[in-house]
Amino acid sequence: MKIKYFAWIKDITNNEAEEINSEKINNLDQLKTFIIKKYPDLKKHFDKEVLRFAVNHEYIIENINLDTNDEIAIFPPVSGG
Amino acid sequence: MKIKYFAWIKDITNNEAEEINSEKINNLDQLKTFIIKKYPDLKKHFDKEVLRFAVNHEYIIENINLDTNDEIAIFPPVSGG
Amino acid sequence: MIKIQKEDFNSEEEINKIKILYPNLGAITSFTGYVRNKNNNKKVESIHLEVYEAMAYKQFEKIINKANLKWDLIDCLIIHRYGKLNVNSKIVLVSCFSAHRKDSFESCNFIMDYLKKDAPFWKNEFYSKKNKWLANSN
Amino acid sequence: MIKIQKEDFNSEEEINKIKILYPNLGAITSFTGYVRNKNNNKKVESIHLEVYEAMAYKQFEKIINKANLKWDLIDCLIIHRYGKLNVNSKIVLVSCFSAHRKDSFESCNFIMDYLKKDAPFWKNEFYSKKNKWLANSN
Repeated sequence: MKIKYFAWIKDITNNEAEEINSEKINNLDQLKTFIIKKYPDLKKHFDKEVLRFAVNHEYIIENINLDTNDEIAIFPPVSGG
Repeated sequence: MKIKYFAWIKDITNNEAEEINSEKINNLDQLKTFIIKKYPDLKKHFDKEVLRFAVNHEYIIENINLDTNDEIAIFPPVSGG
Repeated sequence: MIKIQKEDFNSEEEINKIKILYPNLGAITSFTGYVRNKNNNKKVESIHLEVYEAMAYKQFEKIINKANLKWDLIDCLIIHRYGKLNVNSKIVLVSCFSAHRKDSFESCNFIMDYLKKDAPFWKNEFYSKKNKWLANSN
Repeated sequence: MIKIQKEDFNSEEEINKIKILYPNLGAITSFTGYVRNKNNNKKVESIHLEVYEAMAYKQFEKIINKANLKWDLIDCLIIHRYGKLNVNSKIVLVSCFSAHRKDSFESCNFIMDYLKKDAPFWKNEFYSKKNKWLANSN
């Protein structure tokens, strides 16, 4: 699945997009666990619950199942307008 | 004093402005009485209280005193915007 | 800035002239009113807008002053046309300039409310064979 | 009509292109947001607006659909810029087109509320010596 990072999240991941596929990742919670392990500096932000998650361009709050074709985005609170 | 008429009031007075000066006209109520006498077709509109009055470009509801230099306007409800 | 005129206008140009004076400005809310091709189920061909010009300037100033007491406004622009206006023509533009969105939105709506009630303009609506003076319902 | 672009735009031209399609249209309310020269008491030199473009289109469509359920709208226009924007630059235009004023006013405000909450844009504000990512407070 394709993971995209925006705004200051990118400064932590040093990466604006990457492909992550693992048999251990079948849902959003498992993906979050994987990403925190890969980028420990993100943990405090996940814990503070300020980050937002989108799957295929829709905001997702609950722990939905993920498919290898999905595009998942992780980003801080928005500031458009 | 100068009297101005607007919109369909003009169609009744056949006049968009006129000078009216009389010793009998010292306040707005006396002016109204004078005008109704001059233009009897206006009476029903005065009676229905749909008309608005302005003295020197300010809306006036109460019976204020008038001066020979005043500009008094009589008009129907507005419809700008 | 208050303008009462027969001529059409370019909103972008009129607004930019004011905007460029204020680099601390973050929000502009604008309302534009147009002549519609129908009203009360009748086909409209044009309107004639009559104005009591000196009073209109005075009333617009009073309305803007009232808005300034209630909101943090940087500037206000009212352009109101009069004379013969065809369908699709602009009738009025009200733009409210402020640092933040809420002030510009609320004041623009407020000014339109008062303009509809107090601005001495009268619409004479022309249909194919007759015409009718209107009164604002709101 | 939804546009997400780097380029500046002329609001009058963009709005006229839509207006001219609808002779029954009587009311347009527009909100324009600009880059301010200061924010939180700091002197701003420019902002960099990052966008998640595909998601932004989808979210704008959803917001417009929600507005259409609540108000009688003839059309809606959203133009949102991204990239480097200097002080005084337009950031966003939201225009709501309707027969009557109330629908255009309320829907324009509603769309701006949702845009501020849900549209995936991020402002990176540049001062003379540093920069800071912002979050919308309202």
